[in-house]
Amino acid sequence: MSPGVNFDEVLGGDMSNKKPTNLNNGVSRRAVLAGGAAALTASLFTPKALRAADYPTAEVNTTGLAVTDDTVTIGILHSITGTMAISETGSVQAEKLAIEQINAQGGILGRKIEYIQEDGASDWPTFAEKAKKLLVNDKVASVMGCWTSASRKAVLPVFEQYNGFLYYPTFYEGLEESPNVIYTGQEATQQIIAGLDWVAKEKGAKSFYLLGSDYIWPRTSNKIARKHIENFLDGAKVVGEEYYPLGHTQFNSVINKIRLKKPDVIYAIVVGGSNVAFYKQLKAAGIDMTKEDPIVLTISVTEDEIRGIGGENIEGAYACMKYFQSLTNDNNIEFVKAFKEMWGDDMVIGDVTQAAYLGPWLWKAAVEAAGSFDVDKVRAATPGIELTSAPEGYVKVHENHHLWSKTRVGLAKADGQYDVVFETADLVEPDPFPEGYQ
Amino acid sequence: METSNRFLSRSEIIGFAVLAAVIFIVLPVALDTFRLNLFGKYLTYAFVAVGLVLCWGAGGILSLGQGVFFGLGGYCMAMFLKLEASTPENTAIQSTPGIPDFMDWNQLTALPAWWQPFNSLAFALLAVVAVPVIFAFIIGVAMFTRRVGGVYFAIITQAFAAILTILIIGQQGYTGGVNGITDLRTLLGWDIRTDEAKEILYYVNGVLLFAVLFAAQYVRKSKLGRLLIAMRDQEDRVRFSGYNVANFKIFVFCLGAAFAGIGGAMFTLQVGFMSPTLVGIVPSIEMVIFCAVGGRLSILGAVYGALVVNWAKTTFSESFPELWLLGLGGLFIAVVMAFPNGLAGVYAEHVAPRIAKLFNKSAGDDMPGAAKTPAE
Amino acid sequence: MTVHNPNFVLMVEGLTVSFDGFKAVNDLSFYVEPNECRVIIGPNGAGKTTVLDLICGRTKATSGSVNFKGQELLSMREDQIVHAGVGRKFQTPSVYEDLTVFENLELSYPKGHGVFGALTFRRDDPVKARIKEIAETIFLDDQLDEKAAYLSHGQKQWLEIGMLLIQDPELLMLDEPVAGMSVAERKKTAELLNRIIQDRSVIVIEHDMGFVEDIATRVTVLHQGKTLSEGSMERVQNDPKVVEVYLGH
Amino acid sequence: MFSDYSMSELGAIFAMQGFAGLILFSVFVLMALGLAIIFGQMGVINMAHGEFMILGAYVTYLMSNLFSAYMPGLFSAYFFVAMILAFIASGALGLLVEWAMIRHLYKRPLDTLLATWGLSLILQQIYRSVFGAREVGVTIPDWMMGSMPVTDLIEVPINGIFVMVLAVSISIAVYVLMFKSTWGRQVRAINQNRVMAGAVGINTEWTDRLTFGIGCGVAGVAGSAFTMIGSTGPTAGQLYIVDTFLVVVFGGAASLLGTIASAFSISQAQSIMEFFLSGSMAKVLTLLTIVGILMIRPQGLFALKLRK
Repeated sequence: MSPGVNFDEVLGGDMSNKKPTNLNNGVSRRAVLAGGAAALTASLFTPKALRAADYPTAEVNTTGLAVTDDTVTIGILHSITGTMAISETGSVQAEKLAIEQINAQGGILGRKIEYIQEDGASDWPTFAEKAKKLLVNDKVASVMGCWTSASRKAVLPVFEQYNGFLYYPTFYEGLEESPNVIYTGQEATQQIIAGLDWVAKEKGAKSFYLLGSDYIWPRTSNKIARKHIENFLDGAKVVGEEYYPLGHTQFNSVINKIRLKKPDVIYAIVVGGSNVAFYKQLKAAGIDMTKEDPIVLTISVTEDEIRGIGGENIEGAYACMKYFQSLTNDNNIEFVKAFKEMWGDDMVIGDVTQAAYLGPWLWKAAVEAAGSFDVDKVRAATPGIELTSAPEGYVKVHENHHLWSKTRVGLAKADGQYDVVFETADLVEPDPFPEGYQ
Repeated sequence: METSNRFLSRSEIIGFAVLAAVIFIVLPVALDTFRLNLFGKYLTYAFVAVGLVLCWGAGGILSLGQGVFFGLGGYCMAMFLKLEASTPENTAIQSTPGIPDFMDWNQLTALPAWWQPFNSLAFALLAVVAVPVIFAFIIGVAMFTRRVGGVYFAIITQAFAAILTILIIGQQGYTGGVNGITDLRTLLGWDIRTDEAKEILYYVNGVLLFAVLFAAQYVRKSKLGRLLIAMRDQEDRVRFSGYNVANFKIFVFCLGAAFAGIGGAMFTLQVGFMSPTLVGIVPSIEMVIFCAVGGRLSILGAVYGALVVNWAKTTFSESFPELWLLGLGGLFIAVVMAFPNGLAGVYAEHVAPRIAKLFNKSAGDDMPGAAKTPAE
Repeated sequence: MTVHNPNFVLMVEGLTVSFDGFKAVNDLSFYVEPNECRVIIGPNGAGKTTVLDLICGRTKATSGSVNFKGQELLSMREDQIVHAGVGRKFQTPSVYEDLTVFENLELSYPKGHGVFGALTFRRDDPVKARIKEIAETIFLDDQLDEKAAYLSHGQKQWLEIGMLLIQDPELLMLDEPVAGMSVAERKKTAELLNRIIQDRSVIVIEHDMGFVEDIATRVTVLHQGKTLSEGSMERVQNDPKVVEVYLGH
Repeated sequence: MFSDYSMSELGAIFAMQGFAGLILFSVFVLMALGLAIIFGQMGVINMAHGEFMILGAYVTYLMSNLFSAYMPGLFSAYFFVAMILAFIASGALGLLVEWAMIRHLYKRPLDTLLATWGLSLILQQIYRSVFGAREVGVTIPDWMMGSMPVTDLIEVPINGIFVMVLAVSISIAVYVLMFKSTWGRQVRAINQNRVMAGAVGINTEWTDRLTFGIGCGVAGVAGSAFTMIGSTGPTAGQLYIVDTFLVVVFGGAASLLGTIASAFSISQAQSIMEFFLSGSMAKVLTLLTIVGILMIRPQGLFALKLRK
C-alpha cells in the first residue's frame, strides 16, 4: 500500500459515489476488492499518490472541464447495442477496470475519476452525436472510446473542433495522426510487417493469399502487406487478394480458390461474424491449420473472437498483434487476475481490450506530467509518456500519438489461448504514414 | 366538401402554425445549440417521413428503401463539401494532394470523372434532388408498370438498400467505404461546424421542411391526392376510370425520393458527414417507423413522429442503453397493433374532441380516410 | 385483325384465354350494334365475367380480336381502353369508400387524367354542375358530402354506375348491376338503366331473368366459354340447348 | 487464370466449386423453407425469421454445453437432440407470437412486416441480455468437422454433406406434410378460400397457428444447423433476412418447388460469380440479377396463372 492512500476511504467513499456515473452498476463488492488488490500492483509504478489540495482546481482546470475539487469526469463511448457491441464490450470492461484501479490508488491529481458512459449503438452518426454531448454538455476531461475506424472517423471532427482528447484502443489502418487522439492500439505497419518477416524467415513462406472483409482496415492492411511482400521479402509474391462483404457467411468459393492457388500463407483479415464462418468452413474443408499447409496468419482474431469461433476450429493458426492474454510477465498476470475478478472467470482478454486498459493509465500519466487537466497541456505532456506497468510490457507514446510497442506472433491453441512463439526484440516504432507503402 | 378543397382548412392552419412555433420558437429557445443541432438532425428524417406519408399512407406503397434516397441526397452534398475540404493545402500530406483523403488511401491518383461536376455547388444542389429522383424513377417504372406492389415492392426496395450499401462499402476508393465521407468543413468558405452555423443550418432546415410540407399538402389537396387514396383502396376502379395507375405511383414515389434526398443533404450539412449506415435496411425501416408513429396518414404527424422517436432514442440510450432496443421494438408493435394511425390518430380520437368541446366547435374536416392530425 | 364494320360498335372474334391450359373463354365471337343492350347470361363458371375482363383489358387474351370502333382493344392498356370509350362496372360495388360521393364522381370526371393534369385540376363550375347532374340521375344528390363507406349496398352500385356515366362511354359494361339489391332498389335500378342505355351500347351480365327481359335487346348465353345460343330473349328461352344446360345445373 | 494448372486439378476444383454451390443451395433452402411456408401459404411477412433461426442456434449452444458438462459420452450425438429441441423451441415461440400478434394482423400484410420487425429487435435484445453481446462458440462434435477425401484432389466437407442431407430431408418432410397430411390439405384449402375452408369445418384459427409454428420451427432447425458453418450472436439473424426473402420471392411465393428452384439458381449463380469475381462484387451482381429478373417477372419463377 502506497503512502497517502487511505484504503478504507477508497472502499467506503468512492465506490458509493454514483452521481453522475453508474460506476457501481453491475460491479459487486468483490470487484471493488479486486480494484483494491490491483491498486497494490499499480502502486508499483506510482510511487506517491497526489493530493488534490496540492493541485487547486482553478489551476489544473482553466478551460471549464468537468473537474471538481475531488472528482474529474471522463467519458466512455462504445457500442453497447448493435453489431459492434460484441467487440466493444471488452474495451468497456477494461476501461472500467483501469478507472477503478486508478481510483483505488487515489485517483488523478487527488481526484477520483467518474465516468459518463454513452452508447454509440454501432451507428456512426450516433457516435458523433454522443461525442459532442460528452464534450459540449458534460465537459469531460477525456474520452475512452470508439472501436471501428468508421466510428473514429465520425467523431474525429468533433474532437478536433471542441478540442477533446480521445484514447482509441483498436489496431487500425493508420493514415491518421490527430492532435486530439491517442492511438493505444497498433497502426497497420507495426502489426503487419513483423509478422510477415517472421513467417517468411521462420517458415520460408513465399506465396501469400490475402483475404479480408470489405472495408478500409483490411484493405489498407492488405495493401501494406502486399507492398511489403512484393518489395521487401525476397522472391515472395501475392497470389490472390479478395474481399467479402461484412457479415458474409459463405466462404467455400474462396476456399476453393485458395486450394487452386496453393499459397504458403493465407493472410486473413476477416472480422465479426464472418470470422466464425470462415474458420469453421476452412476446417471443414479439410484445411488442417496445425499442419501449416497452408499457414493461416491473421491480424484480426484475438482471444475474444476465438470464443465465437471455437478454439478447436482455429487451432494451429497464427495471429500477429501486440498482446496475448497468455503473456507471462508480472504486469499481465496481475492484470488478467484483476480483470477476471472484476468481470468473471470466464472472461478472455484480447489485444484491443488490453489497449483499452492502457487508455486511462496513459491519460493519468500525462495529466500528472502536465500537472493539469487542460487538454492542451496534457497533449503537450503526452509524447514520451511511458508505462512500465502495461500488461503488454513497456510502452511509450510517440510524437505521432501512437505507441511504441512490441509485436508478437501467437499460435492458436484448442483452449482458445495463444502460445507466443515470437516477439520483436525491440519496440516497433509507429509509422502511420509509412513511406513506400502508399 | 367546399372547405376540404381549400389548400388549408382552419384547423390545418392552426396545425401548421403550431408546428412552425415549435420548430422556429419553442425548440430554439428551450435548447442549447448542441441539443438544437440534434433536433435539426431529427428533422432531416422528417423529410423522409413526410414522403412516406404520401407514398405509404396515402398511396399504399410501402418502400423499405427510403434510406437509399436519403443517402443519395446526402452523398451528393457530401461529395461537394468533401471536394471543398480537400484543397491541396489541406491534403498536402497525401501522395496526391487535392483529392479526397480516402481516394488517396486507395491509390487513386486523380479525381474520377464522375466526381468532377461536384466541384460546382449548383450541380451538387441539383443532384441532391435529381439523383434520388432518377433512381426512384427507374425503380418505379420497372416495378409499377409491371404492377409489382405490396409486400413484393417492400422486399425489393429492401434489396436495393442492401445492394447500394454493399456497393458503397465495396467501392471505397470512390465512396469512402464503410467510413463514409467524413470531415466536412466549409460550404463556400463558410465554416459549417461552428455553433452559429449550426443554428443557421437548423433554421434553413426548418424552412426547407416547411417548403416540403407545403408541397406535400398541395399534392394531398389536389385531385392527385384523392387519387392516391382511391388507388390504395380500389386500384382497379381507378384504372377503369381511365387513369394510368403506374404513372401516379411513379410520381409519388419520385416525390418521396426527392424529399428524402433533400433531407439527406441537410443531414450531411448538419452532422458533418455521410455514411453507408444511413443507407441500409435498418435505417430505412426506422424511417418507416417514424412515419408510423406520427401517423401514416398525417404529414404533420410524420414530423412529430420523427422528432419523438429520435428524441426518445437519444434519451433512452443515454439512460438505459440496454433497454433501448426493447423500447423501440415495443414501439413498433404497439403502433401497429394498438395505434395504427399513430400520434395523429391518438390526437384525433382523444385530444381533438376535448379541444372541440372546449371551443364548442368542430375540429374541422380532414383528409379523407385520415385520422385527424394535430393540424386537422 | 378484324376489319371494322360500321354496323357494329364492338366486334369480338375468336376470343380465347387459357389459364394453365384451362380455356375459360374459348373461341368466342359476338357483335354489338350501336345502341344495343346485350345481356350475357350463363351458368356459374361460364366465363361471363372473364369476357368483360378481356374486353376492358383486365385480363390479357391468349388469342382473338376485340375491335371497338376500329380500334383493337387487346393491344391497349386499361386506361387507354377507357379513353377510347369503354366503361366497366364490377360485380361487387367498387367505389372509393374513404372519399365522399362528390369526390368519387369527381375522380371519374374525364379531365385531368395525367399526373400533371391531376395536380392542376381545378374544381370549377362546369365540373360541379356536371357532378350535380349525374348525382341526380343516380338518386344521390342529397348525399354528395357523405363518405361512400356510409352508403347502402344499392347506393354504392348506383354510385359506381354514376362514375361510369360521368365518363359518358359509348360502350358500357355492367357486371350484375342489381345483385344484392332490395326489390325497391332493383326497380329503381331498372328504371335508371333503361334511362342511361338510351344513347349508348351496353353489355350486361345478369342472372335475374325478369330484369333481363326488361332491358335486353339481344341475349347471349355462354356455356364453358363458348356461345351456346344467341338472339332475342324469347328465342333463347326456347332454345333446347339452353334449357338443358340450365336444368342440368 | 487457369494456364498453370493441369486438367485433373481443374476438374477437381470445378467439382469442389460445384459442391460449394450445392452447400450454398442447401443453406438457402434451409433458410427459406420456413419462410416459404409462412409467407407462401399465409401471406405473412415475418421479418423476425432470422431471430427464430438464431433461437435454434442458441438452443444448440445450450445443448452442447449441457452435454459436454453432464453427458460427455453422448456428445457426438447431441446435435440431433439439439435440432429437435430447436424445432420445439422456435415452433413454440412461433405459436405464441401467432397468438399474441400475427392473428390480429392477417388483413394487413405490410403491418405484419413492421410488427415482426419490432419483434426481431426485442428478440435481439433478449438474446443479448441472456447470452451476452459476444458471439457464443458452439462446439461441434468432431465427426461433423472435417472432410472426406473423395479422390486425391477432391475433398468434401462433412458439415456440407450434413447440411445437404438435412435440407433434403426437411424439404421432403415439408412436402409430405404439405401434400399428404390433413394439415397440409387444410393449409392449402385455407390459402385458396378461407371462408369456405371455415365453413366446411376446418379450424382455420388453429391451422394458421400451427402453420406459423411449423414455419418457425423449421427456421429453428436451420439455425441449429448453421452453427456448424456460421456465427451465433444476437444480431446474426439479420444477416440472413434479405437473402431469405429474395429466395422466397424469386421462387414465386406460393410454390415450394419454386423456392427450391430459386434457391438452386441463386446459389449456383452466386457461387460461380464468386469464383470469377471478388466476393463483394459477386454479391452485388447476384442481387442485381435477382431484382432485374423480378422486374421482368414479378410473380417469380414458379407462379400459377389464376383467374382473377
